[in-house]
Amino acid sequence: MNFLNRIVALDRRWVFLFLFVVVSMAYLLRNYFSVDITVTKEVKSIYDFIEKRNEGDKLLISFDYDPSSLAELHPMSRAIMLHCFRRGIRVVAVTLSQYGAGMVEEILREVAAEAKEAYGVDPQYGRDYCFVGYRPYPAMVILGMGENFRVFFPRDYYDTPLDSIPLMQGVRNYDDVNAVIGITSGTTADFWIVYGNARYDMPLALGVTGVMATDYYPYLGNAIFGLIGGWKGAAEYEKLIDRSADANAGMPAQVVAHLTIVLFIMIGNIGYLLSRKSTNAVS
Amino acid sequence: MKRRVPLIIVFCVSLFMVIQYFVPLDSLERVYRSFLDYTIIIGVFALLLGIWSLCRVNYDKIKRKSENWQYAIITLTGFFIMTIAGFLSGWGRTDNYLYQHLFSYVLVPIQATMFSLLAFFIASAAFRAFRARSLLATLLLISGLVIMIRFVPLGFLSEPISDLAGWILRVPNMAAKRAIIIGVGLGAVATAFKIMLGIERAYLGRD
Amino acid sequence: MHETIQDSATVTLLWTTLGALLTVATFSFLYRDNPIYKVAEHLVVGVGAGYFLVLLVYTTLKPKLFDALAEGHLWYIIPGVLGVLMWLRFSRKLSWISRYSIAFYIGTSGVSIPLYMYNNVNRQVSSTLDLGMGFGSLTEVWGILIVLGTLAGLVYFFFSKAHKGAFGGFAKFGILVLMIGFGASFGYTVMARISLFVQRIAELEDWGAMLIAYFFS
Amino acid sequence: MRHLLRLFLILLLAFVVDGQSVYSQESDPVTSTADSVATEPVTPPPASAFGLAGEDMPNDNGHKLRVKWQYPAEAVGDITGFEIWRATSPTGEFRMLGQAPNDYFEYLDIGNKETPAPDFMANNSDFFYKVVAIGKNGLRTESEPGGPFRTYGQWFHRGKTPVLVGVVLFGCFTFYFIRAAKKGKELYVRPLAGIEAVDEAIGRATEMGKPTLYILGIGTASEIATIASFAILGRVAKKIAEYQTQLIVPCYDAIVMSIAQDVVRSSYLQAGRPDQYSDDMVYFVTNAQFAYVAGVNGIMMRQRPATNFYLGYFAAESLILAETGNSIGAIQIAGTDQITQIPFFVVACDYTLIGEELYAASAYLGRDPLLLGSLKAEDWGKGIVMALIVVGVVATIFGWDGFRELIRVNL
Repeated sequence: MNFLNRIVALDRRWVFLFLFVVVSMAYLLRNYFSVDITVTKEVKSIYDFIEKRNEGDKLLISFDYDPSSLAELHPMSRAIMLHCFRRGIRVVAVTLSQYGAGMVEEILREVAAEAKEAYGVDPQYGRDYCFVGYRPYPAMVILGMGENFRVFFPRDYYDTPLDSIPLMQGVRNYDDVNAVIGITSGTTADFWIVYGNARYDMPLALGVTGVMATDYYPYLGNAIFGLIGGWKGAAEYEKLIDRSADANAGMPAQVVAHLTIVLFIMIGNIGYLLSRKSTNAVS
Repeated sequence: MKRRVPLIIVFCVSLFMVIQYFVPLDSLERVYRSFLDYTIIIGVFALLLGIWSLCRVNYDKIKRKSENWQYAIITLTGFFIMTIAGFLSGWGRTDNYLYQHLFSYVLVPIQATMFSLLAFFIASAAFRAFRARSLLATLLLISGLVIMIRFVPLGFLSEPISDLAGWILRVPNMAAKRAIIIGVGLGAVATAFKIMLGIERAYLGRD
Repeated sequence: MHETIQDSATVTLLWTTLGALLTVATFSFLYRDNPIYKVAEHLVVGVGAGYFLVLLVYTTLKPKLFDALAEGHLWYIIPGVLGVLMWLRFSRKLSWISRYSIAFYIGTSGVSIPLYMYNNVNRQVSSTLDLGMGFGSLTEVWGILIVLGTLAGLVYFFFSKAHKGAFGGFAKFGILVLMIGFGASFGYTVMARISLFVQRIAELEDWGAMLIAYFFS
Repeated sequence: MRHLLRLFLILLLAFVVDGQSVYSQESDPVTSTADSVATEPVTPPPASAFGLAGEDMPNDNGHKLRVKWQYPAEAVGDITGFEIWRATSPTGEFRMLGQAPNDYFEYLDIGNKETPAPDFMANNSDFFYKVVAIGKNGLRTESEPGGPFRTYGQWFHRGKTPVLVGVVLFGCFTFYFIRAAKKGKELYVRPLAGIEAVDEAIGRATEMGKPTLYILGIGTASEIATIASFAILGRVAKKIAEYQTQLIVPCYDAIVMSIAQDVVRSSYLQAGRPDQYSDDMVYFVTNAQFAYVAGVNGIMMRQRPATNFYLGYFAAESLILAETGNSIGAIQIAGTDQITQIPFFVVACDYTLIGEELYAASAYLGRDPLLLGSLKAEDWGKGIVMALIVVGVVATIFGWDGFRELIRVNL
């Protein structure tokens, strides 16, 4: 009875201490743990889509986030691009975020190098991937690209005319890429759905931050064929391509944290229900 | 003069803001953009009032030697060092050494850590409030638990739980959000109308 | 914003150590209010105010007011005057004039009328009519359920009708749906919040590695 | 090996293209592909585009034109695409705007609205276009200039009609019910727990001899939620003045602070205690988000308020504040229109005003008939929205998609 009451009214600092210790341990000892992540359908469908493509097929990836959301969205960007490069899928990169251009240029170069090291494929700029740069007014740009990429991007980020880039020859609009993947941290995700998919009906998948993900579930199966949400989604994708990286490094900590919170909630409820029962019995 | 003129200003500016949304004229768009600039500029001028308030409150604390007055010195010192450093590197430039480093090694870590305290508070709030006290609290508890437990590898249970979580996110969660969003929309429009018409005028004070 | 001076390893270590100590100081709030938290708190309040004062003067006042005036856009005198009027608040007698500036500022809230109507009403109603938005084979059923849940939620928010009878029952259904939604949003946010903490731990780990590298190599 | 060969070819190609653009006077190297250099042009130049037409795009101020043209179907295979050029007179200087692929026969010319931009397009003016067919053999054929095509500025964005209808209709409701309320029509409002608790919460602070903390959020003064919060602050401050207890209002924004000072001062005046007001009650903390949170946490830990109000616009700090407030045992009443933060307030606070209830709170507290009237208007708005949804769902089920178009906004 006394014990139960104590659990029900446990000082929250015990929760803090426990969480602090287990989560930081799980993170610091991340190399000694591996977490078996369940892959969700919405992530698997993106993987399957890329897996079923033929070598030389093309994807448009739009990196619509800026460095402030880099920590959350870079892992999934990396994983998807690595998968593309491994399978020989060409990547057309664009950013609709004002501060995104420098960041995208950097990650493209890094992932190309990583793919070379990991799979020995050596993706080349202009042949296997290219970056067309940034234009303001995302809604307009998404509409314009439905007509022709050249409306807003006559030249790529390095000022080469698109038609001089082998990869872009004959690529006019969404009809000439197999799918669009929008990795976004804001309203651009809505624009991709409303102005991209609704008007031009191209296959669309989204990668979004964890907080945003719930808002886009309703579009699964009609407007978008896949959805990756935050670290968890990225970790699932890393698992699918069998290459554990940043997202997986954080997963033990995530799992342990969720488990801790769930356990505390359960203990609290058991204590609450039992103590209520015993007070009922007394009265 | 004291009350009527401000109310007329509010009415005119509000009405303009409504009209410009529907009328695609360049001239209106230009005025609209400069109005937004104006508000930001007024905000910076007003910041001086804020700074004055900050300095006075802390100065008073020191002068009256009220409890914890020593810490007020830290606030004032931090503020003045940052401001002087910021304005020291020349008009329009913020590449002062101290300004940059205080930003990166004081402001960023403390703010980021403050933000990360949420990890703990979300746990303590869940522990305290997620109790099966009533039907409503139980629903809150169950839907929260299902979503969180998705993270935990549970073998053969993982898939049905993940499906259930997906359903909660797509169906009831969606309905709840829509209802609130639509209600907020109508409420905000009604309130903005009241402000425009001068019915809601608490912000002007009453004297 | 480029750094002009390259720090030596020692100086970098010192700055990083300062950041790490302040991180620990902020975490100490979880235990209880204490002197080192008070130091971090008071420091960040002052530094934050100074940082934004400088930033706002340079990124707003300079380009939007001074530069605009220098380029001959004389109508930018108006916001300058409105801004200066705010300062009349320092005077007891004239402070009422600052209400003109405040009135202008409040007036811009008029833009909410069309924007909220569009974003919150038109768009939401039109996407509610997309019944295909469910999942699995029961798509339409879930679509209808979403519609019912939305209607019930709206009923719950009615102000001028008592929650009695059938109306009250529907409102009750509405609040049940709202609660399930709140639980889901809460549960879903845990991941993002834990990531924030993990990032702080990663910073501290980097600092530890830096210390070891400095003293043992 | 194959990769190497490909790489070699690409390098060669790049070299040739590069060299070409240096030596030719072409304005755009796009047209001079490697093939055209490698093979001698033996075929005749491509056929010319004809029948240029231009139409003004609606819903703008006349900076857009849709250009259409025709092209002999049998010759489409000979060309790689088109270039579209624009000038202000048929003999004037033409400027290249963009390209279109060979099976596209229209181009949307979105001109710049501002004068110094090179692709500036004046509204209500005439323009002339030329379409250049680009042959696979590298030869180009210009069409006859087409025009004049005129851009027109519109006075109303027709795609936004549903929004206008909504605004006007809802405006009329608000107006009608406020007038009805003025005539003294009694209006029923259902009780809100969060509002009923306000008196009790302030009373508790008075009994305990502890202050009341009022947080206006981190929004600006033009945010609807902040303005609604000012009105509630006015009511709360008046009660506090009457009870003669202490009020603390730490602010995030300087304008919000200025207005809050006026509001609280006049509440004290109304309560007949103007002498007890001082500007120290409403003060500025800092305008860095989490620095502000740190400051407010400190205030809570040291001044130990018995009652906390969080009303206005909130972001991630909502839960930090509410949990700290809970740990000091304060009664907490929260309210925000930020949908992502409502769950946290619901979980961690004693009472939460959900979404629009925040806007309604000042009407409830003041029982001012004018303000209550607008609540009735909101209910009517909700009723109409619900009716629209029901009719719309029925229409969708029976396959009449036209109904959705009535609501949908085309930006």
